[in-house]
Amino acid sequence: MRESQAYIERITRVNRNYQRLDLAVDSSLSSLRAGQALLARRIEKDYESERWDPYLRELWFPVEVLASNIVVIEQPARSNFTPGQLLSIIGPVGKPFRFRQKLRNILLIACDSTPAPLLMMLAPLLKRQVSITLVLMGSAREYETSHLPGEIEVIQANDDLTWSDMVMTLGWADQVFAAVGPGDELAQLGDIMRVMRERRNDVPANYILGVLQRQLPCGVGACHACMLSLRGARKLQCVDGPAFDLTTLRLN
Amino acid sequence: MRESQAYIERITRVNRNYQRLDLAVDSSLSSLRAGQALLARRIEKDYESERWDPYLRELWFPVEVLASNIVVIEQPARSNFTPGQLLSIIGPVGKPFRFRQKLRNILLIACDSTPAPLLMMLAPLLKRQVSITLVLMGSAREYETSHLPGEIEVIQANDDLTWSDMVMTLGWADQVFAAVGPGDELAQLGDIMRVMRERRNDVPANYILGVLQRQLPCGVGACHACMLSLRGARKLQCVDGPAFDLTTLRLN
Amino acid sequence: MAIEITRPGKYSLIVSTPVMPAAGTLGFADSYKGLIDYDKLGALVTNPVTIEPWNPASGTRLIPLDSGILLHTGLPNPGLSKVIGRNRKVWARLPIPVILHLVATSVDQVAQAGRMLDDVDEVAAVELGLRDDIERDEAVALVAAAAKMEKPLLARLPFYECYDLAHSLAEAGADALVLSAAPRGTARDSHSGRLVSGRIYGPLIKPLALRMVGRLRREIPKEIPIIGCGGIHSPADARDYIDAGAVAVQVDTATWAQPKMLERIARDLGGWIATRHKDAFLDEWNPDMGQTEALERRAAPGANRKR
Amino acid sequence: MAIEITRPGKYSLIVSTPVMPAAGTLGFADSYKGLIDYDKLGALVTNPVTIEPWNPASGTRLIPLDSGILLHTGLPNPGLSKVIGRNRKVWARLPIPVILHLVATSVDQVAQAGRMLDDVDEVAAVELGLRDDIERDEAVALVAAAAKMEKPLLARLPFYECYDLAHSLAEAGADALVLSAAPRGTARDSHSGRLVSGRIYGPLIKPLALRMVGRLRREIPKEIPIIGCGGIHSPADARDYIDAGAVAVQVDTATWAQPKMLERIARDLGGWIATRHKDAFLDEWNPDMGQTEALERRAAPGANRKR
Ligand SMILES: Cc1cc2nc3c(=O)[nH]c(=O)nc-3n(C[C@H](O)[C@H](O)[C@H](O)COP(=O)(O)OP(=O)(O)OC[C@H]3O[C@@H](n4cnc5c(N)ncnc54)[C@H](O)[C@@H]3O)c2cc1C
Ligand SMILES: Cc1cc2nc3c(=O)[nH]c(=O)nc-3n(C[C@H](O)[C@H](O)[C@H](O)COP(=O)(O)OP(=O)(O)OC[C@H]3O[C@@H](n4cnc5c(N)ncnc54)[C@H](O)[C@@H]3O)c2cc1C
Ligand SMILES: Cc1cc2nc3c(=O)[nH]c(=O)nc-3n(C[C@H](O)[C@H](O)[C@H](O)COP(=O)(O)O)c2cc1C
Ligand SMILES: Cc1cc2nc3c(=O)[nH]c(=O)nc-3n(C[C@H](O)[C@H](O)[C@H](O)COP(=O)(O)O)c2cc1C
Ligand code: FES
Ligand code: FES
Repeated sequence: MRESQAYIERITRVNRNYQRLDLAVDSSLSSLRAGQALLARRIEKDYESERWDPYLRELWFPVEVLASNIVVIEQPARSNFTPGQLLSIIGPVGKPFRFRQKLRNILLIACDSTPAPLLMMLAPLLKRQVSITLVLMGSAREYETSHLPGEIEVIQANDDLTWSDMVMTLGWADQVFAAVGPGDELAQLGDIMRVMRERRNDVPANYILGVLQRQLPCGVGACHACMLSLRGARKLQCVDGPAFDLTTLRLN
Repeated sequence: MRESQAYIERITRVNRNYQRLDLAVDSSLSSLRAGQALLARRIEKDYESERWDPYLRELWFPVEVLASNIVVIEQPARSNFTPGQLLSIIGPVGKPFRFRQKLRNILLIACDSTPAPLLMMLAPLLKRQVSITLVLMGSAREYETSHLPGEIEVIQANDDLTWSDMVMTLGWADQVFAAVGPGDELAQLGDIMRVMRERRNDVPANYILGVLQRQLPCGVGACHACMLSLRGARKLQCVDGPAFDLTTLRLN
Repeated sequence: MAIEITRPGKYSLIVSTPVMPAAGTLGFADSYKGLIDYDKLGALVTNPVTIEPWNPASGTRLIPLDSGILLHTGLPNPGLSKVIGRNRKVWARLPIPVILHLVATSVDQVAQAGRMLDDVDEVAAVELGLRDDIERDEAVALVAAAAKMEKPLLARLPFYECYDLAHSLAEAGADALVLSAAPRGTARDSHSGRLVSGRIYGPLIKPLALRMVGRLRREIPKEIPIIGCGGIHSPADARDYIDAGAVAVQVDTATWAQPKMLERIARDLGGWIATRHKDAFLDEWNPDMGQTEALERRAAPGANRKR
Repeated sequence: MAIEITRPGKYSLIVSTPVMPAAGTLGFADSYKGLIDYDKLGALVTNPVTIEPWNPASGTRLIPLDSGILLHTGLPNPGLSKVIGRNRKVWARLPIPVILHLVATSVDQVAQAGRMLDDVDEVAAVELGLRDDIERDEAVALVAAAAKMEKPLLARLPFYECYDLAHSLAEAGADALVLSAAPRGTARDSHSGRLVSGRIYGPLIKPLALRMVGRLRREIPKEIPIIGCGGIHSPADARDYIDAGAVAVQVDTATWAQPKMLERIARDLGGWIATRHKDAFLDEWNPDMGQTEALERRAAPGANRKR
């Protein structure tokens, strides 16, 4: 974990609602892996005009790492960024996702959340010939996917978080990652888990992973504001997350 | 006095340290005259993302009013503006400068201040064939004047606020406007007044006017934070200013 | 709407909107004419007034802070009789009740002011301002002296003394409690280099004062209304105070930064919910809209919907 | 530098830089390794510790505010003996003294904790945290119990109780007063729609706490050092506390937003004044400088001067 500077090198609109920022980052961040995030804060060149609004850093999950120290971030198009903007970055935050060894089929869920935390795995998994299904639930259904690789199957869930062929999709998937938030993420994950269990009564350990995106005050394990209760243990979202096994996480 | 919206239509760099903003303003502001100012605040289009840092409005003295509702503002080049930025404007703030009827020669002084409050009078006075001398004192000496009309004589004062030919300049001038601030403006005006009196022992009423630019909390005469003590009266910078006769203003 | 913001009784103050300016922000009468639609407000609270004239503070009066300011004006005013003489005609014309903010100086002066004000029909109620660090006995005596008036009496409590004083001042005769005056603080004036003390304003004051209102609402007898004040910068902020138990709110320095915000809050809490961009009438969707944008929208009537 | 930040005597705490983190911001030991140069700090103040384990708060823990946050963590910790067991090796390796923040629960528990801590050489001093709204008698009893320890005792006062408690706690045996803990407030959680209470942090707290430090410094006996805490976000903020009479300062949530700010403040007050852009050595002109900019500057060495 270290702090470094980055700057916005390029901004590209990818669809009606989203834009992508190419960040030129410190070389220490080029080994970033899917699941790891950055804590970003806009700064001025001279460091003399510190602004404290917004106060905390934003949690950014890169969607791609390009060659030559470029990390790509996806942001709502309405966010106001300018090329050349300087950033202070703390990272990498969190642990890389751990995939099953013999992963063939993966199910990704975005529920009332941008799928951003799930996008960085797409390219490497496709390269490994893994089949990917992305289910959009709740407000995530408004997310346009035309800029994502064509090989990905995209499903719009119903209002009750189900979709047709759900039993089949679940049977077929070797592993599930569900990104939720902001809001009461644990309740959202509880809902997803309930719907899953109704369709598949054996949910093995590390089969469904919840991906949390709550705002992190410190991001380094100091403040303990992000503490979670797991079966028999306490974990920190910032240090041990963002993915937690839903069979052990204590959901509200 | 009213509130209206404006937007930044164009930004032009006028010299190494300054830029000019062309503001498209409400038609109620096109009759603005030299001495009057605007209280400006950046706003968002949707009004939903009110930011409170910076908290108070900025006091902007236009340097020119162009045809078709365009008001020109001069700002340090390091200030970060974008064309299209929406502004909320309260104005006009204050009373227009009152010039002597038979004005032939005018002396303008900027002391530790940008001369911005004095620039809007330049074009109309030149048109009336008035000769203009601009004296830059203190940190105002760093102000580059190459973009100002060539007819204006520019003088760099010495560290003690004097300049060569000062007695002559003062004898020749029919009226003096001295812009000061930020900082302890009344003390600065006191220093200027002292130097003047040493050179010219009769200082008639309304001969030397101090131009104040202190930040105004309300700008409409409500908060009384800008109250000044004059001989026998209290005045408000926002309502009665920005120019005050230095023979009546109580200086510290 | 008709909201009783002081203790029920023979003399009580009823407003049609539970939103008003805090003392010191809107001047003595109609300084904000043309900028704020007064008849949308519940009442006008005047700048602080003393019996004798007070001079403005010398030295630094304003220090900008991160999302806030330090202010120390010295409460300049020409004295009670001049304030009445110069403003009563405008007060009479205002479409809303006037609450005169009286600075509590001494028991004698407060009593004298009360007698004067009972004869001023243009003043509907009096708000008594108590100094910071005041002792409870003195505060009680001042409120009791003011409560001899026929007009309803609001007591505005110093920030740090709220818990200590609230009960006693309600018992001493205050018909409503205003919680609270802005807290005092110290900041450095970058020009003079000196530490300066004054009142602190800004949105971060809101959570502090809101907690006081919530707690004291549970502790103070129900018949004493509480008026919430401190750091209100949006309709949502104001509604939070109402939810925490305040009967009405006072908006302070937000008005200086964005005058229409006071009106927008009043419209919102008064039931004229500000409608949104889409499909709203030109004159109501956003009270801040200036002619520039109005013309723009008229020129391209479809543009609005696309946003 | 050698600055005595507790009352002079047999056991007193000397630091080399008058800057440290506030309890709860830097974790129990070295969470900020790699981000902050610990040997530039005066001391480490740990997260709050209780004798028994405490669970994290349920419900909303964080609400973003304008230039600030509301936070309610519940002070989770695994209990004193586990905290000591898990961290003492790291504490021993740290180049600075460790101040353990002990939550004052009951007189018995505080006394028990004191006995345990006297045997822990890795802990240089104890800071006692008192709950909000505490009665003076109880606070005095808690401080007196903690003062039986051999180690120096700092008492951290609740924001609203500072004036009420300061004298008594100094008399009861506190070797230094930390002014103050963050004030409690209430804000609405936009997700759940509920009003939530917690501590308020942000730059606007600074003028409020700074005034307390200035006033109490004039009232409290000179031999009791005051450590200033509240809303420090820059070296200038920290210097204001020192000017107002504090012997040292604690930086709170600014560290989370900008970790190097804590180090920058410590360098500044410690005499390693952060040099400016021009003509500075690469490794010192700005501690936040990342490799990106370093490389850029090396590639174009003249570019720096032109800015
Ligand atoms: C409506 C109203 C009426 C009032 N009426 C009265 C009244 O009748 N009588 C009365 O006594 N008060 C009255 N007051 C209170 C008075 O205005 C102040 O509260 C009182 O003067 C205390 O000063 P302070 O709050 O500025 O305290 P402080 O901030 O503690 O200032 C006290 C002094 O110390 C200096 N100082 C402050 N901070 C520092 C620092 N960090 N380092 C060094 N020096 C510092 C200040 O410059 C000041 O001189 C009234 C207040 C109000 C609102
Ligand atoms: C180190 C430390 C140790 C402590 N130890 C103890 C201890 O041993 N014993 C102890 O009693 N306390 C202790 N406390 C204090 C305790 O954490 C709280 O101060 C206490 O519970 C009071 O709650 P509050 O401050 O949240 O008050 P409030 O904000 O007034 O909240 C009280 C209740 O009202 C609700 N509420 C708040 N605002 C509103 C509103 N506007 N409208 C409606 N409802 C509202 C809240 O949800 C809450 O349930 C300790 C504190 C610290 C820092
Ligand atoms: C005894 C006393 C006399 C005061 N006299 C004056 C005065 O003559 N003029 C004045 O403007 N303020 C006077 N004040 C007000 C205070 O100086 C202070 O300005 C006031 O409490 C408001 O604080 P603020 O300006 O920081 O908001 C007086 C206060 C006290 C206690
Ligand atoms: C009697 C008592 C018991 C408490 N027990 C716990 C606890 O078990 N777990 C915990 O996290 N906090 C506990 N607290 C702490 C408070 O809930 C509160 O979180 C603490 O005062 C810090 O406030 P903050 O989280 O808003 O900063 C307790 C407080 C009291 C008064
Ligand atoms: S965000 Fe602070 S411990 Fe996780
Ligand atoms: S700025 Fe408020 S009265 Fe002049």
